[in-house]
Amino acid sequence: MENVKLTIDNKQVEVPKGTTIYKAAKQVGIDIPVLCYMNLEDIGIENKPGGCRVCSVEVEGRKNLAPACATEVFDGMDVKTHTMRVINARRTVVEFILSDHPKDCLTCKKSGNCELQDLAVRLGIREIPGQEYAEMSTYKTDYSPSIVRELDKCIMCRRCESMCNDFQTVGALNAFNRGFDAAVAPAFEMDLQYSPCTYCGQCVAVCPTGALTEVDHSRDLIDAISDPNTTVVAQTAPAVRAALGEEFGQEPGTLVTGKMVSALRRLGFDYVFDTDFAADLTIMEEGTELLDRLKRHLDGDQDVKLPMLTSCCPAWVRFIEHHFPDMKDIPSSARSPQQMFGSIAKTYFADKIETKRENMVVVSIMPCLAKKYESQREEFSVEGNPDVDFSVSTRELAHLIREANFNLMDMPEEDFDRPMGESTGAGVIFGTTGGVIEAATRTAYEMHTGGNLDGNIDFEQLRGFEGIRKATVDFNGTPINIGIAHGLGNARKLLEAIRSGESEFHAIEIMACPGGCIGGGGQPLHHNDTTILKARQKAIYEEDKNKPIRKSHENPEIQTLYKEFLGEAMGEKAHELLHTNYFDISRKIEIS
Amino acid sequence: MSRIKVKIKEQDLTKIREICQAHNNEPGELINVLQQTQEHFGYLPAEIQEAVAQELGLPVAKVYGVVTFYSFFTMIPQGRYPISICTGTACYVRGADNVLQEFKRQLGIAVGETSEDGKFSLNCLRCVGACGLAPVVLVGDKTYGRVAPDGVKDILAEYQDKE
Amino acid sequence: MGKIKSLEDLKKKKQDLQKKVDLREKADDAESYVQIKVGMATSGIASGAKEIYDFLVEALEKRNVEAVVTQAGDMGYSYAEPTIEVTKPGEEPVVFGYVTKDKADEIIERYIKRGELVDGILPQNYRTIDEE
Amino acid sequence: MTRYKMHLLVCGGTGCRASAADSITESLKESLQEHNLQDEVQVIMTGCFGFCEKGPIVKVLPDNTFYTEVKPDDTGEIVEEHLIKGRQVDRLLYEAPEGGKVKDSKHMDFYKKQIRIALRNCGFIDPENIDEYIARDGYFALGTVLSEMTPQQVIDQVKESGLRGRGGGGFPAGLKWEFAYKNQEQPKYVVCNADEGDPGAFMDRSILEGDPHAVLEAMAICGYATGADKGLIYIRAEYPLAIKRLKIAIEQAREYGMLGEGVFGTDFNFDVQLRYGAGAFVCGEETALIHSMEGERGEPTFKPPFPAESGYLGKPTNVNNVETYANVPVIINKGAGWFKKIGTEKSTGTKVFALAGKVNNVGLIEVPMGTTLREVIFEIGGGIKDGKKFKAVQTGGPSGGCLTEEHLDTPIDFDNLLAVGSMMGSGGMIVMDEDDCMVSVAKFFLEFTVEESCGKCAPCRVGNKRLHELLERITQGKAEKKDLQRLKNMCHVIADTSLCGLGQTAPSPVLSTMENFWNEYVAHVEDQRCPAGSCKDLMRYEIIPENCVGCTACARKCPVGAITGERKQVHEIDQDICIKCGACVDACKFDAVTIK
Repeated sequence: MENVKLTIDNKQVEVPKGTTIYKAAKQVGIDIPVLCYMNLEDIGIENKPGGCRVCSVEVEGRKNLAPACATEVFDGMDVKTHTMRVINARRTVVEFILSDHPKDCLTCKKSGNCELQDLAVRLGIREIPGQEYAEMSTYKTDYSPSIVRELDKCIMCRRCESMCNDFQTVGALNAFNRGFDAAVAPAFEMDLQYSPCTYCGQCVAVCPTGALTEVDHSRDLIDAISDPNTTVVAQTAPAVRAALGEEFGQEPGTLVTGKMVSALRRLGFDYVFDTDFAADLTIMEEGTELLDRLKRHLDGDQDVKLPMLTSCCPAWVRFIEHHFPDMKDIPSSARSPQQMFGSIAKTYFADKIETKRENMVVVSIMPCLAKKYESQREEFSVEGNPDVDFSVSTRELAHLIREANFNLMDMPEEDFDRPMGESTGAGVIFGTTGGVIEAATRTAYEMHTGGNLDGNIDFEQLRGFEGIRKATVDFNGTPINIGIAHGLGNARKLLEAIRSGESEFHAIEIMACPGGCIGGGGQPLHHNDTTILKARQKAIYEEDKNKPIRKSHENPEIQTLYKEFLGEAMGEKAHELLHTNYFDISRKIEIS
Repeated sequence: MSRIKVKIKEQDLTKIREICQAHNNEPGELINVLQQTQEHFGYLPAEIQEAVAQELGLPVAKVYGVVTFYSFFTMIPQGRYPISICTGTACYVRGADNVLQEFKRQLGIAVGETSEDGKFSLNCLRCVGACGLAPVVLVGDKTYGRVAPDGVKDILAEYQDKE
Repeated sequence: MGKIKSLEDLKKKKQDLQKKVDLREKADDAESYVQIKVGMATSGIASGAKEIYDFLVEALEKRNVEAVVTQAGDMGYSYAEPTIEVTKPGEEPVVFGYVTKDKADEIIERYIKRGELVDGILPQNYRTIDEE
Repeated sequence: MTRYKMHLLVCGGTGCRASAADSITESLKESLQEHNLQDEVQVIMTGCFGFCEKGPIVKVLPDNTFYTEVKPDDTGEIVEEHLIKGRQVDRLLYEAPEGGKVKDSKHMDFYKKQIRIALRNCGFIDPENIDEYIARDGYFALGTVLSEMTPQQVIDQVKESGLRGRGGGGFPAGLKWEFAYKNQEQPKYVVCNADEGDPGAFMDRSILEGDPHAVLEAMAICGYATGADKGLIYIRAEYPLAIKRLKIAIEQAREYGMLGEGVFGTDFNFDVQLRYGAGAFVCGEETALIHSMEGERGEPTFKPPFPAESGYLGKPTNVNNVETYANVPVIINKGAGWFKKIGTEKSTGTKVFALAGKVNNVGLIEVPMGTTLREVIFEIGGGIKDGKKFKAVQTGGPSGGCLTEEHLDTPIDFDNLLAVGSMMGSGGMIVMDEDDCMVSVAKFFLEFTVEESCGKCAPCRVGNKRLHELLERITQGKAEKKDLQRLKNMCHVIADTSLCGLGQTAPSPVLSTMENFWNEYVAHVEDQRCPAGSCKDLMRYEIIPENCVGCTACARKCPVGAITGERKQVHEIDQDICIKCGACVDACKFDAVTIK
């Protein structure tokens, strides 16, 4: 690669040709502020509309200012990043943006975590000239089960549009109108719930302002815990423990499982359980289903649907229901771990503690926003009482812990309650792309071959960060082709291959978010740094390694559950409590 | 869980399919498709956009994004006698704004709106290339040149009795 | 209509088509052509100016003389009608009276083509039609 | 072939068609039929003559008689008087501003100073007939290029000619072609930008309506030179006539083998398709235009990459506008040397302007680069309407600036206009007189920019909105002196930071009027006074009690009921209700209403 020499703020820099000013400046420690720019390098998404102009810099010989995020360097370039002309321009432009932005920072959900607010602070903006007669955009706020849209706060950075269209290929959000009235919304500015949105929450994960935020359940949580007549049960998803520490100043990838448990207990949860337990249960059901389908397939049954697709990710499920309804019978019928947990908690566990389901509140702590929606799906409730009452995100939990004045890192290490706190390494890796299928492989392999994997439990070929991965696992002479996709755009490619009959996979794992749940829409914001996701992934595998038991079917509490309550995997009771159907929810054009 | 249903008349859907097929259902032809669709229907209501999106395999949000970007497209049915006032510079310096205000006043509608009886709609357009006749007003295909505010009444009167 | 296969083809085609716009091109640059004005007021028409006009257009073309033939109103020589005014490029206009087809033929052949003087030139008592 | 003795050219430009050129053509034909002249006199509807002020226009050839403001009813008289009796219809002749009827177009000031290259066939040939184009040396340049020149030679010829893009920035066309030529990737595209959106410019439309083959020929030449086999014309859907004529021209060119497979019998293939713009000014910007052609929102993207590197569908694309292309065949036919002699050293050739506003002769003109504003406005344009005083001329449309008396002798070319704070733009030229308030003019252009901003970048999306709001405040007398400083700063920042040319040049009308008419701004903010007397909010209509006789005429005329008063009593105007329409002034017979 050819190199280019240039000067930035009188510092000599040598970078490869094609590098932008922004990246070159970063190399020599010059921090040029950006707003709309977003580079999620590890998933190949670069949002570079050159829209906010906050990164404007002066380039010798150029008439106007250059956007550092989009301008490539050239040999002999002389860049000045913080001259008065630049400072004035930046400040004026941010004043422009703020002049069309609500000033409700005090109560805005993004307050303290808002890139626009940070920028206003950094640029020392103290007043907005002309605000008293400046017309402002006004839109109604849209509440969906997972996501709140406050379009007044949209600054047209287009990050959400990139995620929704380029990464997820969902196409729920698009820029509409033009000029001053332009913003990003679903078609006809309809509510998100009527759009093809999957609630993956990736738009929320990247929104620099409060325009897209999660539905906040922390008030419901406080109410539930405050009610003495209610038994409040927590389940925590695996990806939460790998990211929560970041909210308390820890390096990405710091595992805080034990501290999180004690914090939850001190917040007043009656029982602190682990979704990993339900993940193990999922493997029992899904693994059995996979083996069943495989066996029938190998026996020559033409009707059997292969590949089997995983079904733990609610955004992914909603995606297939919306966009590939003709294929809704190929995902596993197994419910997601969150819902399996809820359904077992309000039956098996409720019996154990002799409580009625009405007096129980099951709260899930999730890295995910789609989980909020999933818990509200009608089929996951009994006579109006949901199996999971509501779901709070990693971010909401962090808020609550801070609010309670706990310093997470000072908390003691504690273990989950039993029985539903017992889990295996297989349950833990559900939190990352490739993890579900690896967990399933560990169990299915042993069930199918009757052998023991012993130390050969790490299926490295299933791990990684590429969007689509393929591997073949030898099931004692039977090669099993496995596909893995994270990101719904990647999932779409695999689905289209299945539809056209080109797919040779037996099983496919799909997760909607980059890196899987560790990159979920409810996680601490990564602020464009995808190395954070990789660090979380590493932590997940570390937790797996540290677990004494690493195969779901060896979880003693799971074994007890089947023995005492469920009977057979895929049996009648299991079917009723742990499986589900999928629906065609695609838009339908009807003749009137 | 139910599907979002979009209702459309059969012949309308057939027409949209015809237009899309004439463009090989190519997503890149969206603007040309919308042009022809609007030419046929007079405007582009939501259900029409939904159908176009389906036929071209595009997210409807994207179709809406395109429809709302270009001023040529409208989601509001136009009046039977669409009135367009040229607000190009030549017409502006020769008093187009006063003419526009007078139309607004007489019709009681704002730019982009259609009168309650569906008779007139009011729009601005930029330069019809008849600067010699400035200010220019179009009613349907008919051009009125050198229009003064007090001529507005007469123009409207021409259509008042027509159906 | 066949396709044009080469630049030669196009040139040939242009020659055939030239006449279509000839009249306009010449009008645009009339000074460099022979200009003939035919007096076509009522009296002129009555005395056969129209036929002379038609004859001139055809005869000039037949003889490959590049000329612009236009109609004019009363030229002020009603006694000598039909009259025509001939202006050769760079020369003073000359008016002929009592023009018949034979006379017209002679004017083209002798005055216009060969530059000889021809009988029938009216005395110079006129103003050019442009300056009335 | 019928040999017509006379030709009647009827202007079929949009302006003239808007005022009944079609029915004039029809009734001319009928009249000819009546007198059995249909084989002697040919009626041709041509493209725009340019003299739109006095349309519809009928020109009689070969004697060049120029009839103006012709009505369908006049046609009988033209046929009977002029064609049969040889007598010009005096009342339809153009009357020069200084008096006197002008009998033929060659003696009109309007045409005297013009040199027509891009408009060479407009108003001369029937645009719907390829034969007429060929008769005017049409497709000779293409034939020459294909049989005698290499692509590099073509590019060199265009470079040598000094031809610069006529759409706005004035980028050298030959250089652009060379970039596309040097890019090895295939396929390549040749795009014609016919998305003329400048309010008050209609030259591209006139060329397409009057001489569509010139553009097709030039695009094919460009295709040969750059190595492209596909051409796309991006044209406003609001230009139905131009679209119709282009479609006819494309069909005819295909029939003659001037487009399609094996052009001119060579192995060069080139075909042209139409793409429709749907009303977005920003699509005149080439990257936005390309996105629009791809079926997307017409938002510009950052350059580089330039279209020559990655354009339509990511492929090398050359984009020029209509007028630029229209010059190309002439350059090839007559040579770069001939072309270079016209115009100035750095701006060669001619430029078409749409002259409009408060000038006597509104119309489309083509003059050599270097012609002064004075020549254009006072000689060709015939001076200011109604004998008023010249105040300013706005060039370059919403991207340009307002120039004053002192710039009148500036020779018009790309660089000179930039140097005095305006620009060539696509060639709109709007003349203003003493009644025009320059703050309001700036506000008018800003209103346009705000409406046409795509909304992608913040300075244009929000900044221009704020500029417009502040200008509005100034014209309402609600701004303070210190706001002017802020106005200026906003302008500079918007120009400095906007993503594309639309935003970067949007403040030009404000900056240039502030520069040239600073006192007018000051009068608005310091004295709450509009020197031109055009800002309504700074006006007050009042009744002079001494003059008022209480006739109630004004109260009856007032459209909003702002005037009250008993019969025979002095009336009063309620300032809160008054909309300043001036109806009371017209109604009062006693000069009792005054404007303050």
